[in-house]
Amino acid sequence: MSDARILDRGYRAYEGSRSGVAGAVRSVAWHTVRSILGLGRKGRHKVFPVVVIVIGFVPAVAFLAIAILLGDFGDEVRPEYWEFFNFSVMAALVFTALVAPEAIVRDRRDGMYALYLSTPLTRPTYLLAKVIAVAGTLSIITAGPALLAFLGYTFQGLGPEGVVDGIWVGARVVLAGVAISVIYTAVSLGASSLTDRRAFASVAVILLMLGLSLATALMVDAAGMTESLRLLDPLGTPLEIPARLFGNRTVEYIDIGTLPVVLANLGWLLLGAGTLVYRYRRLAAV
Amino acid sequence: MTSPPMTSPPVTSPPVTSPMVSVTNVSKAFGDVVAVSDVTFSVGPGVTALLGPNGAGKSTLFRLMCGLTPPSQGTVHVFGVDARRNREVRGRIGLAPQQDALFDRLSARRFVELAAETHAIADPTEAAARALGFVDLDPAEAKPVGAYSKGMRQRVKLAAALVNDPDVLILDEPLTGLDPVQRNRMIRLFHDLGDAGKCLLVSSHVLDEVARLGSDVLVIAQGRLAAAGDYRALRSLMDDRPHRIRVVAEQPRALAAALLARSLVDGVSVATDQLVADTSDVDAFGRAIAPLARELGVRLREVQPLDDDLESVFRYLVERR
Amino acid sequence: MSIISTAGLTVQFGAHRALDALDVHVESGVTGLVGANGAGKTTLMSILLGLRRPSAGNATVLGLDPVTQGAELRARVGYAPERNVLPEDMPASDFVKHLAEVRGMPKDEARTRASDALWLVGLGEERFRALGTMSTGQRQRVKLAQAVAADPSLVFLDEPTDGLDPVQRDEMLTLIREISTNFGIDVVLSSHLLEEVERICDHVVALDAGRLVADGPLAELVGNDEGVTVELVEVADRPDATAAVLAALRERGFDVRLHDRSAAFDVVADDADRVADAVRDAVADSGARIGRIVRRRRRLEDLFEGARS
Amino acid sequence: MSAGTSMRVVEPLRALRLTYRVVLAQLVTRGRLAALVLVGAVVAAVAAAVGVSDEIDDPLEAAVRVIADLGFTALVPIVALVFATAALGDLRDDGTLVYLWLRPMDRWPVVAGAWAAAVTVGLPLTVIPLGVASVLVDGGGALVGATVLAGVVAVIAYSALFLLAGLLVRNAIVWGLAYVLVWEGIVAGYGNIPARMSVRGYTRSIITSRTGVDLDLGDLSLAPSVIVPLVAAAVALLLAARRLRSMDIA
Repeated sequence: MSDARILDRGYRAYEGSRSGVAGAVRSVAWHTVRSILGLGRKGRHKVFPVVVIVIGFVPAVAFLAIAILLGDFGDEVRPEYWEFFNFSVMAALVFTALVAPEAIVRDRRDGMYALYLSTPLTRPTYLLAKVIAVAGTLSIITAGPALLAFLGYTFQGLGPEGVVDGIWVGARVVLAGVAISVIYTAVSLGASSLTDRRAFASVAVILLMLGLSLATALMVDAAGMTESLRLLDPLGTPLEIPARLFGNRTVEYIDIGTLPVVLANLGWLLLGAGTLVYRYRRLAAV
Repeated sequence: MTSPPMTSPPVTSPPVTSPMVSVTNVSKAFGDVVAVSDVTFSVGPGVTALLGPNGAGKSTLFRLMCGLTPPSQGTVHVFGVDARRNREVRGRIGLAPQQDALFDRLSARRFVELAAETHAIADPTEAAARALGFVDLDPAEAKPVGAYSKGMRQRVKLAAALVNDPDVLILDEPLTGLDPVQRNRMIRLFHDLGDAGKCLLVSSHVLDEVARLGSDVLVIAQGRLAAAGDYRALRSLMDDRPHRIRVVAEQPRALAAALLARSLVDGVSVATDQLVADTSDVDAFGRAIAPLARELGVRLREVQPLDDDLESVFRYLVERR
Repeated sequence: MSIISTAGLTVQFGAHRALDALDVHVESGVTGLVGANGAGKTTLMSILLGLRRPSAGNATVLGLDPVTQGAELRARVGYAPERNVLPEDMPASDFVKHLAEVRGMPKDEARTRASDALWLVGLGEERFRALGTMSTGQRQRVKLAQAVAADPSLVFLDEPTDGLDPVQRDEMLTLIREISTNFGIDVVLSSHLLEEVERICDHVVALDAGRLVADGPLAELVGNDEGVTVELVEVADRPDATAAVLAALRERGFDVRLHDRSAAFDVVADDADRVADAVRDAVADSGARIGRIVRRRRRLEDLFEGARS
Repeated sequence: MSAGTSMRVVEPLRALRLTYRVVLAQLVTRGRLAALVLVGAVVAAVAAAVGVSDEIDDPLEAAVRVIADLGFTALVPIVALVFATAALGDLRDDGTLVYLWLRPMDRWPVVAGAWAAAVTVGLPLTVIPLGVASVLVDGGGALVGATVLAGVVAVIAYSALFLLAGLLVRNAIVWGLAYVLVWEGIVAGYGNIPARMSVRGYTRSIITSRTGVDLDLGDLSLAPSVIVPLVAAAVALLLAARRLRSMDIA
C-alpha cells in the first residue's frame, strides 16, 4: 500500500514568477481593447465598433481608388497624406463620444474598478492601461486611412523614394495618428470621469467637441472674429498636427503659427488628462 | 382588529377572522420564466415570516400583494380589493421594498415626511418624527440619505413604511444591514405591531432571524407555496424521518443501554461524553429521559434535538433531504 | 506569528471617525471581522489592502506595509468585494482568468488556474456561462474563485454570504473553511451575521462604530457556561408541569428567567453540575416533556450589547 | 386603525405638487446645472460675437443662423433630454418610483408633476441664454419674440416626449440622442413627413414665420407651429399616465 498517493486536488501552489505591474497594465489594456471592439462577446456588441471603423475608412478608400485609377493624371486630385486624417474625423468623433466612455464608466458600474485596485495596479497605472487601450484603438481610425494611402501610393510607385524617406513618412503618419488619438482620448475620458452614467458622458463629449467646433466656426466665419478662436475647438485643433508635420497648414488655421497649435493641443491634452487624474485620485476604490 | 369596511370573502382556513391579505390561485410569469406558480394562502393579524431560497419568488409575491405587478392568473386581495386598482387601499399598506433605493438628496426627515404627505397624513412632521423614533434615527439630522450607511438607509426605509400606521406591512428583507442590537429592537417592534392587530409579512433568508420573528412561516420554493404554519408543527409532519437527538451526559453508555432496553430509541451512537439517538416517538423520549437519568444516577447536561430547527424544516421542504 | 497587526489605526472622514485607534492582531486561520454595516469593516479591509491611507497609526500585513508596499502586498493577496455586481456578459472563466493575469500569472497558467478555481468553488460545469445569467449564489462563488485563483497567501472576503439563502450560505461557509484548511490560505471574512462567524471562524475581530469591541480566539470570547436554557413541551395530560418545574427550581434558589416569546426559560448559575441535577430532578418530578436543554453560552451578540450599554 | 384612516386619499392637485417637489429636488444636481449653464453661456457668447461684428452682409440671417443652429438643434433638445428622461425614468430605473406609486394617489398627477419639474429646470436653462443670445445677436425685436416663443414651445414638447420615452425604454437618453442627431438632424431633411414628425420642424417654422428668414423645414405658418407641438405634448403625457398605470414597478 506504500504507493498510494493523492496526486492532485485540483488546486496547486504557484511557484513561478509574477509579471508585476507591467504585466497587469498589459493585461488590462488588452482586455479593454477586446471589450471596446466587442471581441469575444456576442455579435451585437461587435456591430457598432466595426461599423464605426468601416465608416472611418470609406472616404479614404474611395479617394485612394480614384487617385490610383487615374494614375499620373490624378496628380491634381490626389490627396496628400495629412489630408487623409480629415476623412475619418466623423468616425473618430462617434468613437470618442459613444464608444470610448464605456472603457472607464463600465468598470465603475460593474465592480471591475474595485477589483483592479485590489491587484498590483494603482490608480495611475490603471488609467495608463485604459488610455493605452482607447488611444490605441482610436489610432486605427485616425492613422489607418493615411497608412492605407501610404501603402497604396507606395505600391503604385507614387510613394516616397527610398527606404529612409519611406520610414520618415510612415513615422510621421503614425505619430500624427497617435497624437490625435491621445488628445481625443484625454478629452473623452476626462469628460467620462465626471459622471457615472455613460449617457451623460456621451452628451458631454458631443457638447464639448461638436458644440465647441460649431461655436468657434460660427464666431470666426459668421462673426468674423479672430481665427485664433479655432484653437478652442478640441475636434479640429488636433487635426492640424498631421498638416504641420507634413509642412502644411489647413485653410482654417492658415494664419496661426505652429507654436500656438502645439500649445493649444497640449492644453486640451492636459485639461482632459488633468480632469481624469484629479477625479480618480478622489474616487474611492471600495 | 376591527374588520375592514370592504370585507373579502374568506378564502382558506376557517373564517374566524376575515383575512387581511388573501392570495388565491396566483401565478406569475415573466416571459417564459415562471416566478410564482398557483399559490393560495391568506394571512391575518400578527407576524408571518416568508422564507425561501433566492429566486424562489418571495419578492415577486410581495410585489403582487402590493399591486406593483399584476398576476398572470388568480387574484391578490388586500382587504378584499386589488391594490393596483384601488386607490384607497394603497393608503393602508406599508411596504419596505428590497432594493436599496431612496430619494438620495432628501434628508431622512424629509424622505419620511414625504411618505407621510403622499399618504395624506394630517401632521406629516409629527408622524415622520415618530416613525424615525421607532427606528432610532435622529429627525434633526440634516445629512441627505444618499450619504447614509446601508444600515441607516434600511432603517429610513422602515420608517417610511411605518409612517402611515398601515394595517398591512410588507417588509422585504428588512433586517439586512442592521447590527445585532438594532435587529433585536426591530424584531420586538414587529411583534408589538403584530400584537396590536397589524398584519406583518416579513421575508428573510437568514434562518436565525426567521426563528426569532415567530413560528408562523410561509415557505416558498420554486415559486410554489411549500408549507404554511408553525415550523415546529411542520417538523412533526415530517413523519418519514426519525428525530435525531443529542444527549450530553456523564456515563452515556449506561444511558444508551437503558434507552435501547426500553425501546425509546431506534438506534444510538455513543461517544465519551454524549450519545446521539434516533427516535420515532419523540414524545415518549422527551418524557422518559429525565426520570431515566435520575434512576441511573446519570448527570444530564444537554438534550438537543438536531433536526427540529427551522433549517432542517427548510432543507426538507426545499431540498427534499 | 500575526499575519495582520495594526497599531492605533485611525481613519477620519471629515467629522466622522470611521476607525478609532484600532490595535488588531490577526493570526493564521479564518478570521471573522464582524459588525453592522457601517461599523468600519470595509474601511479596515481597504486600508489593509493599501487602497486607502490611514489618518493615523499603521498596519502590517504579511510583514509588508500597505501604504508603501501596496503593489507587492496585493500581488500576494486575494480580495472579493462586497458589491455583488460583475461584468454581465463576461463568461466566468474569462473573468477569473483575466484577474489572475492582472495579479501576475502568465497567460497559460492563468487559464489553468481559473478553471481549477472554478471547479474548486463548485462551478466547474458552469464556467463558460456569462456572469449576468448567474444567480446570487453563483456570483458569490465566482467572486471567491477570482480571489483564490492567483494562489494568494491571504484573502479578504467582504460579506461573502450576503444575499445567500440558508442552503447557499451553508455551502459557502463550508467552502471557505476548506480553502483555509486544505490549501493553507488565510482568510479574513467580514460579516454582519454573528451566527455564521461563530460557526466557522478561529478568530474574531468585532467592530462597533469604528471601535474595537473584541479581538481574539473565538473560543475565548464566547465559551463560558452560564447555566442552561430549558424548553419544555406542553403535554395535554400534565397541564401544570411547566409551572411545577419553575416553582421547584425557584424554591431551590435558582435564578430562573422566562423567555419573551417561547416556552423556554434560562436557569442561571455558576455551578453547572448543580444546575444540571436540579433541572433533571425537577423535570422528572413534574412529568414534563423535555423539548431541549442546552448550555447557555455567551454569544457574540452579548459582546455588542455589552459595548453599547 | 379607525375607518377614518382607511379612507385617506391624496387629492390630485396635492399629489401633483408633492411629485413636483420631489422630482425637482432629484433633478437639480450641481453637475448637471453647471454643465448646462456653461453650454448656454457659450451660445450667448457666440451670439454676442456675431452681434458686435461689423463684417457681416446680412446681420439678420447670421443672427437667425446662430439661434437656430446652436440653440434649437443642440441646446434645447439636449437640455430637455437630460432632465425629462430622468424625471420619471431615473425613478423607475433606481427603484424609487414605488414611493410615489404605492400611495393613495391617482397616476396622472404624478406624470404631470414630473413633467412640470422637468419644464421648470429646462425653461430657464434654455430660454434665458437663447433670449439673451437673441438680444445680443442684434436681430431685432421679432427675433427675440420668436426665440422666446419657440423656446417655450420646444421645451414643453421635448420634455413631454422624452418623459414618455423615459417610462418606455431603458437608456432613454441614448435613444433620445439618436432621435435628435439622426432623425431631427438628418432624416427630417429628406421629406415632408419626417419633418412634420420632428419638433425641430415646428420651432424653425416659428422663427421663419416671425422673422421672414428662410430656414430648412421652416415652412409652416405660426398657428399650427405652436399648436401641433403642444397637442403632441398633451398626447405624450396622456400616454405616459397610461403607461404608469399599466407598467410593472420594481
